[in-house]
Amino acid sequence: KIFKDFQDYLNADHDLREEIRSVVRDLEQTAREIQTILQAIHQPSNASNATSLCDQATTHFSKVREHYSSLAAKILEGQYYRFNDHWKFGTQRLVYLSALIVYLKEERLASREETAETLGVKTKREEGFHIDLDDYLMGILNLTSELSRLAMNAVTAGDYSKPLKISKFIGELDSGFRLLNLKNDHLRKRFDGLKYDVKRCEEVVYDLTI
Amino acid sequence: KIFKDFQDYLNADHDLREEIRSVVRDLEQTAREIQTILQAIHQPSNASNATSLCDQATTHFSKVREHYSSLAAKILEGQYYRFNDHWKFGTQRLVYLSALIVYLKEERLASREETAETLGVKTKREEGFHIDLDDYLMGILNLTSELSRLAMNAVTAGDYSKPLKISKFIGELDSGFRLLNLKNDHLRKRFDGLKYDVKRCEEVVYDLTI
Amino acid sequence: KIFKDFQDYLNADHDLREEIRSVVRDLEQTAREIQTILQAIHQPSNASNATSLCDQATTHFSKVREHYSSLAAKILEGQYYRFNDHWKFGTQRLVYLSALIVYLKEERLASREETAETLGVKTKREEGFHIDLDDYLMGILNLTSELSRLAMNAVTAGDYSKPLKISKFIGELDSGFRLLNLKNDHLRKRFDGLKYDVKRCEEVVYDLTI
Amino acid sequence: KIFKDFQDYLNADHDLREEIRSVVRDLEQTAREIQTILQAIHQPSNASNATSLCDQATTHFSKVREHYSSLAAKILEGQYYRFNDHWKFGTQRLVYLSALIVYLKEERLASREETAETLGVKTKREEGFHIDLDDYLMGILNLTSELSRLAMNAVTAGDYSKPLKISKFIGELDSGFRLLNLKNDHLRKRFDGLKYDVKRCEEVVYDLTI
Amino acid sequence: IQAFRVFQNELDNRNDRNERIVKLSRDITIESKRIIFTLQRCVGSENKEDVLNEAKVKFKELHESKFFPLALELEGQDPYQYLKAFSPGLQEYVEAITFFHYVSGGNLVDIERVQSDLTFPLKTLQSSEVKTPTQSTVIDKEHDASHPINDESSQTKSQVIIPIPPSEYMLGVADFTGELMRMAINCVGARDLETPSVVLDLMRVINSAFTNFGNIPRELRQKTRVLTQSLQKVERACYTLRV
Amino acid sequence: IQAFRVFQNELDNRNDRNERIVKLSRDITIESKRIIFTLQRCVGSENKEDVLNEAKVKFKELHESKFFPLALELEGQDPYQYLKAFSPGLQEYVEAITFFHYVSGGNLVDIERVQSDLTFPLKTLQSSEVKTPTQSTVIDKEHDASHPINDESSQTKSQVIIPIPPSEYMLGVADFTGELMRMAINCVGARDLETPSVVLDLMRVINSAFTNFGNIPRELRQKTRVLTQSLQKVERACYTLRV
Repeated sequence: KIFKDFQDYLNADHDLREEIRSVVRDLEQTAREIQTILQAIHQPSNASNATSLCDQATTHFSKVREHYSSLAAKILEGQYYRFNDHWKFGTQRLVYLSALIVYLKEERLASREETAETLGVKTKREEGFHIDLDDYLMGILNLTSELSRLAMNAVTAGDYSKPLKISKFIGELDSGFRLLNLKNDHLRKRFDGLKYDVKRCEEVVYDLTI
Repeated sequence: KIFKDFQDYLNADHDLREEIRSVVRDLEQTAREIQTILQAIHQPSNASNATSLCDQATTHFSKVREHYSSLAAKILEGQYYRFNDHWKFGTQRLVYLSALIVYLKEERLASREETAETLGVKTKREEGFHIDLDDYLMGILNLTSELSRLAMNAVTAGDYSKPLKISKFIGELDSGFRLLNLKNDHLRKRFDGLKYDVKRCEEVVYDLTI
Repeated sequence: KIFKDFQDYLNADHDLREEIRSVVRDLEQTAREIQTILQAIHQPSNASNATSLCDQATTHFSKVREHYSSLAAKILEGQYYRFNDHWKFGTQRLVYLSALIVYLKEERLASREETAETLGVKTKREEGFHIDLDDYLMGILNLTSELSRLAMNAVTAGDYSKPLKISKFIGELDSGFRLLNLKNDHLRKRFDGLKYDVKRCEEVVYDLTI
Repeated sequence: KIFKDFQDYLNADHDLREEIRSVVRDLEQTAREIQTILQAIHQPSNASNATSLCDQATTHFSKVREHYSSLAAKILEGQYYRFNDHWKFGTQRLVYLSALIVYLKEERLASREETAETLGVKTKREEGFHIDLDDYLMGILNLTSELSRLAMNAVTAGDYSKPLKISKFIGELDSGFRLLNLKNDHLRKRFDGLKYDVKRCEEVVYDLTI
Repeated sequence: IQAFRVFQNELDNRNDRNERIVKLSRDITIESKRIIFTLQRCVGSENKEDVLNEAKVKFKELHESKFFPLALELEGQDPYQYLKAFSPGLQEYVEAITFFHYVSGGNLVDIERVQSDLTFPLKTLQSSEVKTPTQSTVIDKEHDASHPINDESSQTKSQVIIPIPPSEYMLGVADFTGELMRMAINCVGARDLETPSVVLDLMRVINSAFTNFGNIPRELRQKTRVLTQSLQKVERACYTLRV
Repeated sequence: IQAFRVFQNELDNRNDRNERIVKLSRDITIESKRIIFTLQRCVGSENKEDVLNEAKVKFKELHESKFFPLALELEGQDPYQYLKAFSPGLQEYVEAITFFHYVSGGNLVDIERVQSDLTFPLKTLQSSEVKTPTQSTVIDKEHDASHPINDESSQTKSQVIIPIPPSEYMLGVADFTGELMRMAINCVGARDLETPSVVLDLMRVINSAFTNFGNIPRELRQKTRVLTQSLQKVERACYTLRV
């Protein structure tokens, strides 16, 4: 019977979403733990041992990769965008965190390819469970506001060179984003916040110059 | 008769709520009195005698305990959440005030257990009239915004060490809250305000460094 | 001190409103009892003994007068409109009920004066606790929709003369209300409902003719 | 001074609107009185003397013409549409009333020209204070719903020929309005109500045929 | 920070339980709606008995497969903490069960009777196949004894219940009158001249009781308004039958 | 029907009076805003005395040309029936007059003082040129004597007043703190280092009183929130001056 089939479909869909939600919750929990570790970079006392914090955080990414792999196993080909609202937010946060580690260690922007690798997913849609480009960009924008905060706190901790580097880095990212033709969506809104981060860094640099 | 019984139920419910409302009004009045006393910590002239203000405020908590005990006497077991909208707000405020006193005196976070004791209620639901966890957390979030305000006013009053301690304390609380998996509710909204408090404190510390 | 005086004022206001609310609750309870009695007029079996229902209902009006007199005792001269939101609704309902009794017994509109007398209040503001004109008119509009319902139920009960009389009566009230220059307020909105009552009665009369 | 001039302009505008409002109020009062007279046509007892009711109503139109003439005197050329919200509603009602009289006496549609003459205003914008075409059409639409009501009440009064004539008349009006290309505005909405009037009349005619 | 790990655990437990209860409530709503639909069909049909028996079986399954697990979730909790989560299902169920009793017997069922259906002896069912994640933790825990409508159960440790707050019951009854209205209107279509006026009598009694309630909560006041409208629709139906 | 002609007359009278009062209230609001604007200018200027005198003259004119007619409109009425109509003007006036007293003298003016400004002896002004449509009907009518804040006027028949409900006064005071805030911020711009901290002290007193009020009506609670925000803005201003 038609309605019976449809009911089965609804039930299966519902069960699958429950499973996804459960994995995503673990994923977000791991993300929160990584973030808690990395938050310590703002503490003046930890200014010097950023590297050790990064290493500590990096170890948690094996769990992240496990979560993504069990998530990927649940999603049939061509159904990524049917469910991606569930993990969108968590992915953005993990992009931001892994990019933060890359910046802290090497003072450069993490590419989409290496970020995907750190997270244990593909870069491109055709290859399977991947990072959506929007989510990658959103994660990078979250990085900039974290760094502009770090610029200020670095001064408090007596480190006067970091703000200059950060200001330069954020300035470059700003130029990059300006090239994009963003529609009037979340990304656009979040990008408007970037201008504020740029300004904040410049003010810190200005204060240091005086 | 069915409807007669129900009318009796409605009347009893109404009368009980009136009684609860009356006790809660007294409770909130006492809370306001405590708050009025503690507001004086922002005054430059009182910067030094915070301890004496705390002692003064502490004496009012015996009244608080009386109010809670008469409230607890009215609530049957297993009906706390039937009525807790009435005292939710007052409890959040009292958590905040008692935690403020603890911070001012000992520069640490008041635990849920000792807060419950100060208010004269239980810590856990199974034990009887207790502090709902949400209300405890909400009260702590109110504390952080009060402290971030105090950090600023301390500078105005010429005290340059307090902001640094407060900034560290709020930073730690921020890490704690980041661990929680908050749903899209009041607590989540209020938690978003915490980021602002953190930033505000860091700016004060930054301004002091420059 | 300024603020102390104001707090006294607030407390007195609050206490007075509590007292008013309590009397109004009794008033509305009596109104509901009267209404319950009069609802029986729609029952086919009671079609004949409307008069006895009216007599029964009338006896409750002594309680109404008591409530109004204790309410009047609480309101200082010139403060009727400070509090009248509390009893507005109850008064409208009692106007409707007493006017319904007058119609059922004598098939005419109860005047404002006699309604005031039945309720035990004054007719005009200058004389003390009175019926606000808006409330009187609102009560009359409630009467028309009750009567248009009665017209229909009378037919069901086999009484074919009542609908004709009711239709004529409501038609006259409609003419009366059309004379009023109503602002865009509650009364205006309710008056728009009158047109519907008129139509409904006319349809019943029409159905009877066919 | 610029601002002084602007203030003068605002004040003059305000005063003029007050004057207009006052005249319009009198106009609407007269309209209400005419309507009260004509409402009597629905009463079975008056079915025969519609003509005498019309004559009675007609005498009030001299007052209407006076109001319009004093209104016209206040409106400078080219400012009709700046203020016409004030009298729009009253004019629609007076169009409806004068068209109702014409129908009752001669069973035909009152033309825009004769309606304008009855109201004492011009037909065309170029000639001065006139009837806006929208208001004329709106008035006619009000006429149709009044007539559909009359069709039903005529049956009640034992007049079986009137419903047939009215049904034919409304049918013709409906055809006429269908020719118009109405935008999605008030007129369009009101026109949707016309379909209902047509249906109602047809039902009455159907009941009579049986 | 350590304290926050405890908080996290507590919040997660609460949210999980809430989610499970919402899901059960949703299932109960759907199944109750189905039963109501079945019952509406039986009005004026010859095989009324069959339909009633079918409904009875469905109710039994609903009790065992949904309400019993729900009772276990609520066991040892403050039911009012999760009331918002299971209230929709409970109200729909009350609507269905009162309608069932009306169609089969003919009068309004009281809350005690409804409550007794939602009270489960633990010993018997425990050995059945019903399983829920929390079941094992529940046995021998004393039930919240002080719930006002269930005073007599205070000594027994061997049962779990879905406590029905009287307001929830009344809200369900209000919805039930909507079904009465639909039934009466259907009867008019079927040219059944008697049922509408019988239904009208019961609706008048209920409406009169509802409009007479004092100290009434807002939700119930809104439903009273709907009830009065339903009543007038049935009055109109009776009128139409007469004309 | 005859009764409805009486009703019509009553409704029209009430509406007309309400319209007239709304218009007076609007005029009072505009003029009060102007005075406040003038007073803000005088902060830190040399010709403070001139500005204060200018304000004084404007207040006097406002009393005579707007408040006196308003008092006549309210004479013999229940003032609360028209409170919504004149409340905006009255609150703005209280804001202006408290600000004026603060700027000239230095403290918060009490309600009795404000009330006395809005009490008009009839004999004196009656012969002046002020005219309103209802004036003739008013003379010798006894004023509503039982208004709580004006008990002592109960014997006199020779005055009319705008009764100030205490809540209206307090709402005006709340708005006044907004002006204090603006004043303090302006001082920072002008590098005036002292005024902000003086203002801050008064604002702390008022804020502390407001947050301590119990049984507070909603409108006032909202303004209290705004007041606390204003206070924090001034605190930030003081902080900025310090850093």
